[in-house]
Amino acid sequence: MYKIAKENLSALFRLIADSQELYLPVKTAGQVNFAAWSEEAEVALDTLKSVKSPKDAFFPQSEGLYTVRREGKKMKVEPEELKSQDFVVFGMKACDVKGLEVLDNVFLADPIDTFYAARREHGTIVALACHEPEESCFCKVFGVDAADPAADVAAWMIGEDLYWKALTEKGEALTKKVKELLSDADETAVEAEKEAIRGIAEKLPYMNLSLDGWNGDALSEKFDDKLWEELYKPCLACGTCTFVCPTCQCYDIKDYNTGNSVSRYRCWDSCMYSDFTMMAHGNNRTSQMQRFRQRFMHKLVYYPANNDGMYSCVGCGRCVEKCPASLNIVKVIKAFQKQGGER
Amino acid sequence: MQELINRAKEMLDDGTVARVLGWKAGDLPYNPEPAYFEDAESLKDFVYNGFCGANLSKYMIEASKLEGKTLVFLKPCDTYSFNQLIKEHRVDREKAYIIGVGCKGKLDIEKIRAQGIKGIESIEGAEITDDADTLKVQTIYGEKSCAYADAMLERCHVCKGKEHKIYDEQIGESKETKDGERFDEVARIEAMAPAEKFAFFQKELSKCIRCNACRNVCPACSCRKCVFDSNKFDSAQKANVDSFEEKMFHIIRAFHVAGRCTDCGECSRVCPQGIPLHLFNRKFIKDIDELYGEYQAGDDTESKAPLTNYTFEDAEPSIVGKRG
Amino acid sequence: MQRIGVFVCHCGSNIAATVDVSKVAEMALMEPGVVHAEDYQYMCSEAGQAKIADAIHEKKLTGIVVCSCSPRMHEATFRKAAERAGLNPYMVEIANIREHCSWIHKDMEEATKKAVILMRAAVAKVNLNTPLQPGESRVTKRALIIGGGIAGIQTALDIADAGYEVDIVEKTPSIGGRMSQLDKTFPTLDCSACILTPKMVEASAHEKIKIYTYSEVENVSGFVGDFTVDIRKKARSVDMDKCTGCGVCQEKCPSKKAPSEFNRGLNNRSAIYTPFAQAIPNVPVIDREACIKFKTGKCGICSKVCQAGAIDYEQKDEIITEKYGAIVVATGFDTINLDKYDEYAYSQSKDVITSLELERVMNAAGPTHGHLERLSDGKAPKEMVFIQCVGSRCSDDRGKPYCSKICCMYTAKHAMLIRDKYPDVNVTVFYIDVRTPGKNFDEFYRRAVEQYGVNYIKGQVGKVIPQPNGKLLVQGSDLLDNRQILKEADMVVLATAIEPNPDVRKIATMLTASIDTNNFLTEAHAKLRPVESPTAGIFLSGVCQGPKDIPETVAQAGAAAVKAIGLLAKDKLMTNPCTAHSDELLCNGCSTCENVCPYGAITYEDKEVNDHGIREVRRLAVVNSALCQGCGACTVACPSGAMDLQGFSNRQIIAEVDAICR
Amino acid sequence: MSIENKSFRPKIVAFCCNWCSYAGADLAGSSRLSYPADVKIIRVPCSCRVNPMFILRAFEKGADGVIMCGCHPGDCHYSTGNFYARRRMTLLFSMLDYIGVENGRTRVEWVSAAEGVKFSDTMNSFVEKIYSLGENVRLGDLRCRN
Amino acid sequence: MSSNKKKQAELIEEISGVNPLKCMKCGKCSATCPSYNEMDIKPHQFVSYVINEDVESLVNSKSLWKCLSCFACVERCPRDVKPGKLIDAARQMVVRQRNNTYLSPDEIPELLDPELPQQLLVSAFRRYRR
Repeated sequence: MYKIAKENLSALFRLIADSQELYLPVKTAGQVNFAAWSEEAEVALDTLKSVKSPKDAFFPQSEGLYTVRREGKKMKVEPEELKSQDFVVFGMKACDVKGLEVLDNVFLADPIDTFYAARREHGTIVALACHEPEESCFCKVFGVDAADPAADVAAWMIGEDLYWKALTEKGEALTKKVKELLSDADETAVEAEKEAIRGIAEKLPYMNLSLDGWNGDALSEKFDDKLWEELYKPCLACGTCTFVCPTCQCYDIKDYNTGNSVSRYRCWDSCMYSDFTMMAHGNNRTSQMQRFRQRFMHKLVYYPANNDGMYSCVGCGRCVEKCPASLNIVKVIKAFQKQGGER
Repeated sequence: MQELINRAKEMLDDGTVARVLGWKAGDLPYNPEPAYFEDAESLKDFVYNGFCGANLSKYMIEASKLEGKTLVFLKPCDTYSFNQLIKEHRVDREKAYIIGVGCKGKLDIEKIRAQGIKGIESIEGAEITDDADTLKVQTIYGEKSCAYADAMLERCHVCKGKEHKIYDEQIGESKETKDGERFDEVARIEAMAPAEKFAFFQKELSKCIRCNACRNVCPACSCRKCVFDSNKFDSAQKANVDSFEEKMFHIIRAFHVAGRCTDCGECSRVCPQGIPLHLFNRKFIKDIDELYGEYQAGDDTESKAPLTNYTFEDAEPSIVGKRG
Repeated sequence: MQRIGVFVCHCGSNIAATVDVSKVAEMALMEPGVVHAEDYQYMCSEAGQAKIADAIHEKKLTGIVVCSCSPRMHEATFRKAAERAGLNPYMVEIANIREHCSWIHKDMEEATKKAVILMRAAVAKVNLNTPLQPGESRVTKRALIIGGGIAGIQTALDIADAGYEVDIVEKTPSIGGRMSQLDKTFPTLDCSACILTPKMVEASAHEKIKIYTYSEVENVSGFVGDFTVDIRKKARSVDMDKCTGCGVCQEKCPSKKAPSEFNRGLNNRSAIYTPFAQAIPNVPVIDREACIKFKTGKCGICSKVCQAGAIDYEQKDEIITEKYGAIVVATGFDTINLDKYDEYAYSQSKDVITSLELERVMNAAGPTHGHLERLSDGKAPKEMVFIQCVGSRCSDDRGKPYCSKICCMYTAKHAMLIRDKYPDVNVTVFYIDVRTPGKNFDEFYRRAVEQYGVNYIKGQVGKVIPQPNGKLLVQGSDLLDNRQILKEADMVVLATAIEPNPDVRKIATMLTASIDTNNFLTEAHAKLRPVESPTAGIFLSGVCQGPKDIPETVAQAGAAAVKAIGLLAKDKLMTNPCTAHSDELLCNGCSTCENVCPYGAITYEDKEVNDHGIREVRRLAVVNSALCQGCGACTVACPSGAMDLQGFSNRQIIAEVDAICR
Repeated sequence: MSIENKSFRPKIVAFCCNWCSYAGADLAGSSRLSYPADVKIIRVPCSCRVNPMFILRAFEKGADGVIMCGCHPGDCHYSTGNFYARRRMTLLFSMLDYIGVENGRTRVEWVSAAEGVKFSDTMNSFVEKIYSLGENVRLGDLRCRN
Repeated sequence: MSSNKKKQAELIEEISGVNPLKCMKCGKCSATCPSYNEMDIKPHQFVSYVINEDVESLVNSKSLWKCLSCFACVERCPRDVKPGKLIDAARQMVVRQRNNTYLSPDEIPELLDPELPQQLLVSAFRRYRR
């Protein structure tokens, strides 16, 4: 266990950024998102939730796959290179780290997504415990401990110091690199902080949400439920929930004609969009109700069915805060619960 | 609020309307959602308070397709949108029974959070009947307070007025909230040097995640299929690959609603990245006012929209450079 | 995928001297879809066209790009050549490498580079071209003329003489219009009735012309070549077939207090009346407002005295529905209301009259039987004052901003006629400008001054003050002598501004013909298409389009007739296939496109659609391709991109943009 | 690429209406009135056919300047097309100016079929302006640069 | 010097709100003017004087003080030129030039002679009734 004074953090960032890319929460035009560190960047480690989850450090919103260039009447294909440089993501929260586990199950299972795999391989994560979880948080429901993030390095911001604890080999390696800035520390302060965080979490309204009835076996029962017809109605079919979500993994593949070449790229897709999974024959989800249902069924039923009961929601609460119509997964879970109670 | 519920019950009971479109209390103090109520029983969840910012006119497009009349609660600014939708034949006036509800400014939870208030348990003072100028917020860390005006959405500070432009009846008082000028911010940007303007918008738009919330919440963006979702212009790019995409999207978004946008402010309210999207729309409104005469979309259902109208003496496009 | 052939023309040395044509052809082969490229001396020559035809056959081309001169020059040539070779003519695009390239650039390398880019843009466009078929619509060989004045009569006669059926709809009980109210006509001073009546008779006797008097157009639907019109035949209360026109009913009618419309209200007529002696048809009408029988149920004298038994109190309005291929609007004019000009004392003194009223006064069949006399006391006037530009050229809301055009000449005519017939009467004309452009017009005006001693004073009259002695004190100014004039006159004649018949607004709306701020119908092009409305199949005749005198009206009537005949002569209309069309699945039904269409080609219909399995009835824009001229205003107004233009589609233009920018 | 760089050759798209401006360009050609080859003309039926999307598209794909020409107001072949185009372009250009795109990169000019001289003068001055502004970096898609 | 003349003419246009170029020289103003014979510069000429930027002559003319401000010309002008307003504006100019020696509105009430017809008031009613 090490620690570093808050005032030395910029030296720490500079040192990391000297040898590799460093992503961390940066405030731009009033909003905090993960972005590459630079001297000018306004680092905002105090922010509990970045608007977008940091998943795009590993699964960017858009990424090139390959470019086709025309040479005379011939074509030349130039594949995009895989990530080969190490990088650090600093300040991810426990829920976001758990989100990566959800993505891993999808992208690292056969067939392996090489782009994602390369990023996972080269990325080192320094996770920061949540000092004060908020009322929209419900990570505990999914077994996430906001006080004790599981990453390459776990960190706690306590008073004027940042506590640092390497948990993996990658974490050790990074620790070694920045050792000169760290000093030894004992765990008492961290243990106290953990208790404090868990104490706060206990008081939050969503933390003890029940997931009774939501599992891989609930498929047809939940799918056919009439309640969806009610729940989806305020949904505006925007993609906010999916784009801020740390676990949504759907993407679309598109071509861009630059005039001289065609770039094939992939970009996040949203099951809320009307052309989601549009195929040559048309669309297999023609109504917003179906698309709305898809999102929650996927998170709470389909995904657990295929991943040993693991949900693909980590309770970060971003959708709770950002949905323009104030819909969210918690309301859906509660609505079914209530209905169940009435039955 | 009880008055609204009572009236809604009455109208459901006597069969005047088949459903009620209003807001349903959320599970947090600040997240009520737009909702349909089809029986008196369900109305127990009805709520109307400072957090009911959603413009229900947009939902009336779908409601107009349903059997029977819909009782809809519209705030003063929502009625402009409703008028505009009538003009564009997107809602059916006959299918709507409009109760104009009072408004004393709508609240933005982000603004409350920005004051360092977290762990919110309950909020007092947001009810429409409350006279207090201060919100009392109970948090897990104790009671906090926040001036109502400081928690208000930007749009309420430059409110167009608390007059309902269309309604069947009105319930509830309104309170004037305007304490700023609508076009001040636009004028401030106009006065910047080109490089400065560019930097400003570049910074704001770089946050855009193309979630389309601004578009989908907009009562003017009521296209069945947006050009950015269709192949008609070869413009269906979902990605934010390069900064150009956002500029294209936001300029065209604003252009397509130019002369139709009522300045209801929903786009800015819903943007997850807090981009001041209204600055695009208001720029067009300001230009239209200055070049073609004052025009408020949604003021009526008859007048010719500025972009489907002209005069021989209209300003030449070169005026853009001359105005400096 | 298209199979495109690119043909690069040398145009002798016009292109080849500055553009490396073989290089352009060579580069063309690199473009997607291009399977054939060649260059040739003169692509437009027979041999050149044969090369295109050969390539179409041999290489099975589906599209063609010709790099040559401007499409305005030879697009039609190459389209025809392609059509002869079995290719849809709209699969041809031209890259303009002469006017837009070789002729304006000197450097060969630069010009060649540009020519290649222009070729690429055309290829990119052709890749997205689709075969287009001109639509066909049938033409009903019958024309409708709205308005039975000289304009309408002349147009009807011209069309009928060409062998087509013509119907005239006239609102009043007789055809003849304003011209029938005139006494003499300038600049020849021949009697108006003497030249008009034969035309009226000819029209009524013409086997191809059917006249609906006392009738109005009620509704118009359809489009060019195929209009359907409802005509309301108002109840005349007299059987047209039985009436012999003997006139006894009018003589015996006890109600004689209705103001005569024909005599501008200067005297009265009976309740059953024909407007004037030469009326066509010579069948009276019962004015039900004035008729004692209709008001009280008693009387019925006319019925009793009618030998023919033609009176029919029970007659009802009748709606006639008829199909027409062309419609000519000839609704004419009226004088403006002078209520707002109290300085001229028009409503205060009977001796202040309008020029049109003077026409009736001067006319032998008029209220004074042609004697010039004061309407107040019947005395012969000694001093006459004419005031010009009353309500014309006026920028406030009292009058009209335009020049009424005819007043200068008819005032000269009146002055001259008065001085001729009553040499002891002094005539003074107050004018702002005297405008006499026209054959023999200025000579006519000079004759009034030089030969007849009419006193012209430059300066508008400020005020006309009725005096206790019955005279009228005219206060004017002589701007040239710089003095103010006070003149005692016996009569004052106001050259009142004319305005389009107020009914024209209603009619224009029915026809979707556009109208300007002064209620004149707008022509399709101010210079090049002056007798056509922008709405196809609608033609304009006479003053409804703008102020004009009789010869101009007759000329325009003839022109409108020719345009209508040109339309009626066709069995079918080939419509330009480059028209707008709406994608039903994308249309929002918002009416924005409808608001910018200058041709009224877009209408909205409730239609059932199948949107990916969702069946519902939606309000959708429908483009009538017979009316659409292909400007594309709607395509940009449409926010969803539902509206697109064939031949210039969004994706085609974008492909061109991309090709140029790459 | 900097402004000083002599090798900078701008890409300029000109939308010309078929009835007046395209004919004006033809007249410029037949009168041998030269203007830089950087200008490439796209023929449209009427200036009202020009969608703001086309103009942004041109910039996206690397155009350095876009000019639209139409019949003089009041002379439109379709009577009213250019009136609508005028309002649309005024608002669009104002917006581009507002977000910091140099105003000189966009222009509307009314050129009749008889104004070959005006056409070439217009193009010459527009191209000169684009040269002085240099490459369009604020509104292009970076992917189109290679 | 000439720019001064121009300024004066512009000032007249500004005060009166009249665009003299709209005049079509019909003379209805002169025809209608009750003080015509008293005037050296006739109402219809006011317009030309302003167009020709000869405000000085206008200011020095008799007409300036002969105009009754009856506004008959304003009422009847078909072109919205309103010579009466021009002459009124010229008078305003003179008044403004003399402002030092003129009374301020505050001083007037004490100086009012009850016997005196309240001419200014009456004319003000007439002048500003619209």
